[in-house]
Amino acid sequence: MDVTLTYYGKLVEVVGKSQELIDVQAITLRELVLWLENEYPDLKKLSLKIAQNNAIGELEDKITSKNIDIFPPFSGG
Amino acid sequence: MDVTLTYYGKLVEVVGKSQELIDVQAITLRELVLWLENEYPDLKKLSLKIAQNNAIGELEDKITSKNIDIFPPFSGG
Amino acid sequence: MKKSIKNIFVEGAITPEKIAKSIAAHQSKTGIGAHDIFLGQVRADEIDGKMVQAIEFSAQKEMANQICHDIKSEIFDKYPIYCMHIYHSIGWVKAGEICIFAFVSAAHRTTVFNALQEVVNKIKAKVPIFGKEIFEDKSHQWKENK
Amino acid sequence: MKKSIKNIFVEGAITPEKIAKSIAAHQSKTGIGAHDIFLGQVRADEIDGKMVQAIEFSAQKEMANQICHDIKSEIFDKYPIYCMHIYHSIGWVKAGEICIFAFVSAAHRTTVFNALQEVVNKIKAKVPIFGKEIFEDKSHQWKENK
Repeated sequence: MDVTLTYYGKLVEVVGKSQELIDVQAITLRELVLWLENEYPDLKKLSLKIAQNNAIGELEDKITSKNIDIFPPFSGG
Repeated sequence: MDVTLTYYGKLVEVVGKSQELIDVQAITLRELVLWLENEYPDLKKLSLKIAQNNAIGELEDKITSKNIDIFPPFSGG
Repeated sequence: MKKSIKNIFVEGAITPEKIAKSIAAHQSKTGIGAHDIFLGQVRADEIDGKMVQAIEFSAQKEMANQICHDIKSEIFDKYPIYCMHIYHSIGWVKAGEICIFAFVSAAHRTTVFNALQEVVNKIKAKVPIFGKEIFEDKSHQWKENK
Repeated sequence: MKKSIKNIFVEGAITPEKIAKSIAAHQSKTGIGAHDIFLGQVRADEIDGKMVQAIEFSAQKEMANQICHDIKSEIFDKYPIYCMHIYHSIGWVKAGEICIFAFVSAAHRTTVFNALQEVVNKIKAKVPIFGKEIFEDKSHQWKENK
């Protein structure tokens, strides 16, 4: 399945892009985080939040959406 | 000593006047309250606050000012 | 903090425009990160089948200003705030209009939340202001804070 | 309470005039006795000798609006409030300008004090908004809520 990853805030600078398309099999968010940390080692220092369908997911969740948001810590308000 | 009593809020209606001049000897606020409750029995139902020099007094305080404010419960805000 | 005793009283309702002006006046104070504003609005309460149409406020103004000045001093001593303002209506305020405006500004939100609550509770408890609730048929009753 | 998901975002700073209009819009709701308003203002913090000149906010807007909608539902379920509004800036907001406006109205003050604090804490913790602090020399760092 082709999944679009969208990076937000400082992650755009850390990763060097705001979006990318990856091809994943049925994996969990935990596996996605491991893939991200392998691909972009600087992400290990940040506490990432992963969302699909406009809701923050748990690491155990399977990826079900074709659009995944990768967030650094929030800083609104 | 001549002392001016000023009544506020609903007390003006209960007492039927907004000010009066009374002649008191060196008395405490407690004695003043007793005088008021004797003069205007309807005041007994209200929890009065007495102020002199722009500060709420204790019942033990002596009257030192020529102007005494008699308040019903506050209802600002 | 200013040492002079300010007049908290505004004749009639406090307008949204006055509140906007007060907010705008703080934009030059760039250490402020959080404002908390409390507004009291006259409720059209129904009491024994009659609706409150307005509240007529009276006060011992000199003492009220003095007590508000003292409350400000206490709050400035206790919390690291930049600014604080208190305004209260005197005279007639119709249902739906604003009769009290209390405003606290600081670097951080927890400071303003705690300080403003304390300010408003102290105003209700300590400031000699009296509200007369006027009904539509011109009868009235005297308000009491709970 | 409205069921549709509202857009919380305002391009640039939130103006005092917008706040005044929002306050004025509540004067017809005569069951309201208390409003509590929180405003966040951009601080000119000094970090390593450089002054913050502005914050540039970005967001996952669709999710931010959904989460704010959910926060509103939770607050309406928990507290007897009449109204609640949340606005947040997107894009550039200069130091001294307002970037968040949260507004809760109810019959009584304790309700609005408790509800507003919970709203603001939830916004800070749960809404995907990101602030980039821009210094006078155009360098930047990413803001983190504490």
